Amino acid sequence: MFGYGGGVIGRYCDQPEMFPGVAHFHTVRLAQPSGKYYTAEYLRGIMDIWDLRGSGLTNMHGSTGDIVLLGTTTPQLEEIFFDVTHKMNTDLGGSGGNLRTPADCLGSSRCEFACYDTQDLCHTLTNDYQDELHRPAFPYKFKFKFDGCPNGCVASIARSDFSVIGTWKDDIRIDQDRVKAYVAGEFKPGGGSHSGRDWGKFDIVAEVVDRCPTGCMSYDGAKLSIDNANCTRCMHCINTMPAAVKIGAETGASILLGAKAPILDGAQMSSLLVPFVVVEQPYDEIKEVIENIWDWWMEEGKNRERVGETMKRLSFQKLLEVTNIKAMPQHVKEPRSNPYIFFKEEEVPGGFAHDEKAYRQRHMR
Amino acid sequence: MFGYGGGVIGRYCDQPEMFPGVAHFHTVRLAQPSGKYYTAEYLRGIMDIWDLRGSGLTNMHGSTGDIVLLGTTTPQLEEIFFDVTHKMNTDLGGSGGNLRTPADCLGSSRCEFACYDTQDLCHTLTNDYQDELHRPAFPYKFKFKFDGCPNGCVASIARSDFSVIGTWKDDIRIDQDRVKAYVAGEFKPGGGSHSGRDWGKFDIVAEVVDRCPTGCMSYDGAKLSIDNANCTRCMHCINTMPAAVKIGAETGASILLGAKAPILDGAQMSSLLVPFVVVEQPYDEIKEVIENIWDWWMEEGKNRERVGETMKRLSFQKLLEVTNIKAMPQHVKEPRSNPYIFFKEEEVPGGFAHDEKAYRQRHMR
Amino acid sequence: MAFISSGYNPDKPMENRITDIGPRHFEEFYPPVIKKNKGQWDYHEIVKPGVLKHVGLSGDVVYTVRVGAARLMSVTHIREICEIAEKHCGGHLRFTTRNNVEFMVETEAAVDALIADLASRKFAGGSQKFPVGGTGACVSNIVHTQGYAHCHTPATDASGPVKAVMDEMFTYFQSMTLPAMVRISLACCLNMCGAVHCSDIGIVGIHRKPPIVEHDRLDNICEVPLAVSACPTGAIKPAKVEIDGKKVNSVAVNASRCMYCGNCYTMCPAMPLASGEGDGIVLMVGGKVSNRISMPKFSKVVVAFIPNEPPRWPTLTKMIKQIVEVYAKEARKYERLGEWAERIGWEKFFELCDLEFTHHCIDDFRDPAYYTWRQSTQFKFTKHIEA
Amino acid sequence: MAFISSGYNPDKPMENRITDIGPRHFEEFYPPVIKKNKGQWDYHEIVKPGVLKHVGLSGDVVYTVRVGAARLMSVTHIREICEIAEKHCGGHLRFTTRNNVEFMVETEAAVDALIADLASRKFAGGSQKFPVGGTGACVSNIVHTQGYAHCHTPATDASGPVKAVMDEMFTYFQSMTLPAMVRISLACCLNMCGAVHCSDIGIVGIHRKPPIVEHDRLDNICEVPLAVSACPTGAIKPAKVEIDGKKVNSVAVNASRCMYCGNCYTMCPAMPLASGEGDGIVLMVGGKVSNRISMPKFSKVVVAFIPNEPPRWPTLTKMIKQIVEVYAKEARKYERLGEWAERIGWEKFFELCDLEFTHHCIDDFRDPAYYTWRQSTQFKFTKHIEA
Ligand code: SRM
Ligand code: SRM
Ligand code: SRM
Ligand code: SRM
Ligand code: SF4
Ligand code: SF4
Ligand code: SF4
Ligand code: SF4
Ligand code: SF4
Ligand code: SF4
Ligand code: SF4
Ligand code: SF4
Repeated sequence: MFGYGGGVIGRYCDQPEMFPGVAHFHTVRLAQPSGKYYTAEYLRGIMDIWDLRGSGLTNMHGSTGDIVLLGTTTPQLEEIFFDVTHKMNTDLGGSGGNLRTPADCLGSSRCEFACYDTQDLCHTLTNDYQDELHRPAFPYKFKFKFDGCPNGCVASIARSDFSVIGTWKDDIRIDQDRVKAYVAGEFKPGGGSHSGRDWGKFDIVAEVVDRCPTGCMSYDGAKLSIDNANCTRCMHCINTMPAAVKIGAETGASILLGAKAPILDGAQMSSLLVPFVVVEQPYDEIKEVIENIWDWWMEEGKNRERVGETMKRLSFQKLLEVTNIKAMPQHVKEPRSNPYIFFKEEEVPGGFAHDEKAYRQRHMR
Repeated sequence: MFGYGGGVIGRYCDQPEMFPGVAHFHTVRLAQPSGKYYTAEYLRGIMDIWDLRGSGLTNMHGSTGDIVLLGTTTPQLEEIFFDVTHKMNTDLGGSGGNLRTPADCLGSSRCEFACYDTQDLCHTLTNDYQDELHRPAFPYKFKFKFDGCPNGCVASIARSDFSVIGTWKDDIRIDQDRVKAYVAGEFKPGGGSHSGRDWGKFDIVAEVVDRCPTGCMSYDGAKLSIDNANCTRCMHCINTMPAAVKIGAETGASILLGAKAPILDGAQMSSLLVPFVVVEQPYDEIKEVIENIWDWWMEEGKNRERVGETMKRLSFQKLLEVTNIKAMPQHVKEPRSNPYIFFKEEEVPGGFAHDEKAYRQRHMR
Repeated sequence: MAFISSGYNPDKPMENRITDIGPRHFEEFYPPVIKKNKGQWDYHEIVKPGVLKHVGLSGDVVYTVRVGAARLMSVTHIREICEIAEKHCGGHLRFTTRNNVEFMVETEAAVDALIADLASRKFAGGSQKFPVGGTGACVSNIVHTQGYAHCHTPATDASGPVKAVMDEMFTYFQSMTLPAMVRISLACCLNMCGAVHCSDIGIVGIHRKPPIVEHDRLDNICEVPLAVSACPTGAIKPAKVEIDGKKVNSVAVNASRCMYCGNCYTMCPAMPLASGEGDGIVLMVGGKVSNRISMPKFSKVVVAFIPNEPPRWPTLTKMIKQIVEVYAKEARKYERLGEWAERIGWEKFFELCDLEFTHHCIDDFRDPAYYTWRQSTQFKFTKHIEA
Repeated sequence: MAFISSGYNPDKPMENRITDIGPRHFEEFYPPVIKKNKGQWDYHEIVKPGVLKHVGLSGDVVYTVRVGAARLMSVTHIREICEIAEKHCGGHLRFTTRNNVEFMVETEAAVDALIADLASRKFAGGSQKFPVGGTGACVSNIVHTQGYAHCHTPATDASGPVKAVMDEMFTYFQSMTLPAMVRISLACCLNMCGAVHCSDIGIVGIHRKPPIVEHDRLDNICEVPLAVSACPTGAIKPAKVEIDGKKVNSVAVNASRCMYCGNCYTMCPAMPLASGEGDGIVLMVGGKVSNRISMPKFSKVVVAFIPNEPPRWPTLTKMIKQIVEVYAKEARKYERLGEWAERIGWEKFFELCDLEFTHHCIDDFRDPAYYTWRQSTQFKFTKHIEA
């Protein structure tokens, strides 16, 4: 698209002689609205354009999140763009070495677990970074995804270079009356997620307390207690008793970096970079992290190197430096098990220089 | 030593002018007897030689297991060897690119957990491989260590290229009367390994059943049961109630390969190669594994490359091939998580060749 | 497809141009009950398979009816979805992150009417157009990629195997009787467009032959250094080749170092590696992305190769069915497939699921491979160990 | 040391030569009760710290008294050990795999007599020569290497820090009040002669300066290609250097790629890297080799650098004491240090032990480093996270 560098993927048929109608058969990606809510009116508008100007086949939605319109010819491209922007007030999505169309779970719009407004953050960043989205200036693709809580319904930890996942820092809120109601069978565990099979009567100890991965819960027969300092917010107790056990009130998000598919060096999931950030308009704190990362990656990243590969190549330490984040044990599952530690010259007294003479006085040749 | 290539480590003082007496100050390694039992008479004999011909300082024992005699001069070396062989009927240990002096735990000589006679296997292999021990022909050092059971009292999994660790394949033997005696406090848990601190009364469920890593134990208040098909022989229940819970009767060993210290590519522990082998004189089955590995490693190993590094470089698959062992899930903690699978040409129909014409008929350029 | 000018003037491309407006604001599309209760939801229930009920602190209730979707949809199909939304939901609807369609209504009566309507809509062949399901401990929609339909590197098809597998899984889509959710995904090549590498069951297309090198045109359409550097294993070297007596620049592939990843083909179309006999599927299991109980996990290779068997992919579907059924029987409540396999040990997983363990399942990719081998004497005896 | 001919004739080295006889057969050294009951032991008890009782199926009993040993022993000291063995144990004794000495007797009375004798033997300074202990849930002997005494690459001493640490740990050697055994090991350089990389507490000497390159003699005493290929990070390149107007072959070290491993020095003595200010200790914790409950584990770096502070190494001993005491208080019965740290999470470990977490603790060595980072939202809030 004129002035854009992404949003359309050139497709050329392998058998143009046999199928001249689809000799070129490009894919058009449209930015989907955050949360993927639609009105029929809007969708019909898009369909009308596609019926007129494309194959009539869509991919609703692509794995990144776009509305993907499959197959049109070169002359139609600008026409489609004109229609889409003028009639539908909608823009193209990303492709190529740029920011890809961000995507989110539906978050607080319909989910009691959401720790921040995924849709607002997704929409705001999408709009603030339109330039990065449309005009490839990155070493390779870069994806944002926004999960409202650690359940990860948009799989951001596996599918986005920059994954924002809701969490909280205060205590899990427990409604003890409703706990009793669960025990009494008035509420179904998991909201009924396991109905239709006889798993026996709900057993709060076996199903919740004993399954807590940190062992920080206890139930004395009447009251459910949580040692919040040892909770890792895995969501299990909350998922299992959503009416009684609720996320904390001081909510925000964790930021993780670097997920990617297997090509070239093997798949990565995102790694924890910022354990906790408050998520509020105008999202400056989050944007600062993003922009520090981009500056670094645009400077140091090789061609076709995802940021996850850059951080693997240049070290997590380097990433911390460029984002001004202090190293903390939360960054690792475990400390290094090799003693091959690099020191900076300024960390070593006297720097890297040796006093060779003194050395050879102590140790003759 | 004349005709030998190991057993003495040349040491030359860093300050010969200041300490002319120790300008050369070599280390002599003597092969320790398996299990490190001694008579005073024998030890005195060694001490007399060392008093006469060396520094009088020893390292009892070196980390590999040798009797290490620290510091003597070049002319004494052959004299020491002559004395040691003639008077003490003892040989040197290993050093350099050869088999290093094998070492073992005391095994069945004084331990009820031993699944095979570590000392007999250690002694037999040491003697059968004297040539490999004294005359360096390997790319680098090679160590044997023999643990009688998974407790690993000689740390073979961390300290030996070839680690033989006792295990069994039938059921754990339980003496229910003695179980009751433990519960009643007549036997102390761990044989009294935790005395001197108040850990409370022995709780068989909390201390044994719930700590079983596979969850394969149960206790109904009177009887202790084990679902042996799901036991991984971790030794915990046996260690905790040694009088009542005993290793199986069909004993043998697992063979693991490749442990090494961090230089160069990071530390490795040995990896499981043979899950179960019967350990009986003349140990032909074990020797076959050893010799297949040596043949391969001497052929393919680079200079100063431990066998653990060779298998890392050339793949576990290759190791299985040269040892004629079939791949089995026991070889891995988990299957690979990348889909970068190599196929042999003969595994692919038509081999690696393409029918280029047919391809280009389906896919035009 | 027809060409009618939109008003765009190719001679003055900047005229009236609108750019950088992004997607529409999400609030424009919210159903009123969503808009009102956003951020104020109290809890949810799954009334029955495919029907969620979210209760607001306000006391408001929204029912969501989830409908399976094929993802590759025609304009006609989407118009029908719009029609349903208009008829039952004030014109509102949404798509889920796994490409299902959700219709939201506010009363139980409306749920019933909606479901009756959905049930009445069938494809010509008689199958359901809008099957309700995909909630709770189920097999939800298979996330997949484009396959033969619209990508250039596939080693397997997408829609074909997805349909075959989903037909086999359909009862699990419409019920919630599994120990936990089972997420199935498909990627038609190692690029893995989607979270296939972290799915309970991942179906991934793989090639098994090193690329063809089209010497006669390689130098014209690719840059040799780019092709060389594309290869993660260093299998590609520059080479001079004689064609019709003329020396041309090209590349040579060391077949024994090639792992058929296709990255060279991405960079250089003169190095295709698709092949009828070579291509097929690798089956990976045990991944997850949620942080519930255990940390997210990668999927593991349990069957290194399954041939492409269109149209019904019988071997693939049989294996998946086998795994899901054994899992359903053996795992604990809330336990994901990978959590179960780890708890019982992978050797037991292979035994119980009656899958052959081959040398291909052992990792040999770079240094981390070592950490997947077993540095312990802890293992279970299974039939894999000969007596 | 004196030179008296053994009978060896340097002119005829093969005369009377005995070779390849190996060590003496172990049975020659067994105490009778061991020989008789070998393979027939029923169970054991730890009567009190340092005293084991093994009961045979035959009803026979052997008591073992374990005595701490310094490992570097003089001939005189060993002769005293022999004397004790002769006096109490029919001349038998053994050494353990952690270099303790074991005396075996057959009656409780003999145990008492032996212990009384051992207790009576003191060093001139008044400290115990033969302290009894090292069994059960204790700190046993520190396995260590040679250090300044007799190796050429050490970055720290062995005997010095071992003595300082062991003095601090001595009550734990003589009691069994820890949650489980705590194995402490020391290696004076990264060669790690011993299972230091899998110890509950590993004390490892490290350098922190890239090697000196002695250009004036390098080419004479080393082979340049060997020195170059010795480096695991590729930090060494061949280089021509001018010395007194003459070009000589030597090497150049890229300081920013050097991780001070010393492998170049092993291959080439003209590249020493020891340094008074640079050298010191890295503290690693949480490793184990036993397969009990959990699989064997590597130790992890928790303090990247502690200066060498002879003669008492106060910072090192203080940190170790701190870790052991917190562990003793917090861990469950039977739980090894590493198992405890993993259960509570390493972030809690650092908080409870009041250790600073520095960027040095994060892995950056090759591909596997990635797997030690945290791919999850599961973590605990500690003081490391600013409010
Ligand atoms: C259309 C889509 C598959 C689908 O059916 O949904 C897709 C299709 C292609 N992907 Fe993808 N990827 C699509 C989502 C993904 C995802 C999932 C995601 O974004 O959440 C991933 C995994 C996450 C990630 O980014 O790592 C993904 C990882 C890749 C990769 C591997 C990148 C890597 O770093 O490992 C490639 C290879 C490449 O870039 O050369 C790739 C390349 C491609 C190409 C461009 C390959 C090609 O040139 O043929 C495909 C273009 C086909 C076309 O006609 O549009 N695609 N690709 C998805 C985009 C639709 C959308 O915009 O919504
Ligand atoms: C003496 C001893 C330390 C001790 O105080 O006990 C020792 C001393 C040396 N070791 Fe070691 N190693 C000793 C047991 C070990 C062990 C432990 C074991 O065998 O159980 C290991 C770890 C296990 C392993 O083999 O990986 C060990 C791993 C190393 C390494 C690293 C090898 C690697 O592959 O990572 C080196 C470096 C090398 O070979 O260049 C090394 C090199 C050395 C050298 C040869 C370095 C040198 O040239 O200065 C040392 C000779 C000193 C001398 O004067 O004898 N030593 N070395 C141990 C041998 C005594 C004996 O025979 O009983
Ligand atoms: C609608 C959707 C979000 C959206 O923005 O579209 C969604 C919605 C809900 N998810 Fe989800 N999840 C959705 C995709 C996901 C995904 C992503 C995926 O599958 O690609 C995951 C991660 C899967 C994984 O780990 O591999 C996901 C992992 C969860 C979990 C964690 C379950 C677990 O056992 O690990 C929960 C908690 C639960 O089920 O109790 C959850 C819970 C929920 C709840 C109960 C949240 C709530 O209170 O409303 C919602 C209804 C669940 C249901 O359908 O049973 N949701 N959920 C997505 C529906 C997809 C579909 O059509 O099937
Ligand atoms: C004597 C010795 C073997 C030898 O051939 O010399 C030995 C002897 C016994 N070990 Fe050991 N172990 C000996 C070194 C080891 C080592 C190796 C090491 O420390 O370098 C280990 C592995 C340590 C590790 O995992 O890092 C070791 C891990 C065990 C275990 C597993 C404990 C655990 O909690 O992980 C047991 C079982 C137990 O303690 O109940 C055990 C049990 C035993 C028993 C109870 C076996 C028995 O029934 O006789 C013996 C007495 C234990 C005691 O002292 O409390 N032995 N034991 C070694 C004494 C070393 C010393 O002087 O301190
Ligand atoms: S990720 Fe969390 S907040 Fe978002 S939809 Fe899923 S459960 Fe709700
Ligand atoms: S959220 Fe998870 S870790 Fe926290 S209390 Fe609940 S189950 Fe335990
Ligand atoms: S390894 Fe096993 S058999 Fe050997 S001494 Fe230790 S506990 Fe006994
Ligand atoms: S040996 Fe270990 S795995 Fe087996 S039953 Fe005993 S505690 Fe459980
Ligand atoms: S997985 Fe491969 S073949 Fe399938 S859409 Fe993605 S890039 Fe194309
Ligand atoms: S397919 Fe992959 S491994 Fe094979 S040559 Fe191409 S880039 Fe290299
Ligand atoms: S650890 Fe290093 S310095 Fe210490 S003995 Fe071994 S090689 Fe020598
Ligand atoms: S010390 Fe190690 S990393 Fe540094 S130059 Fe020498 S070999 Fe290379």
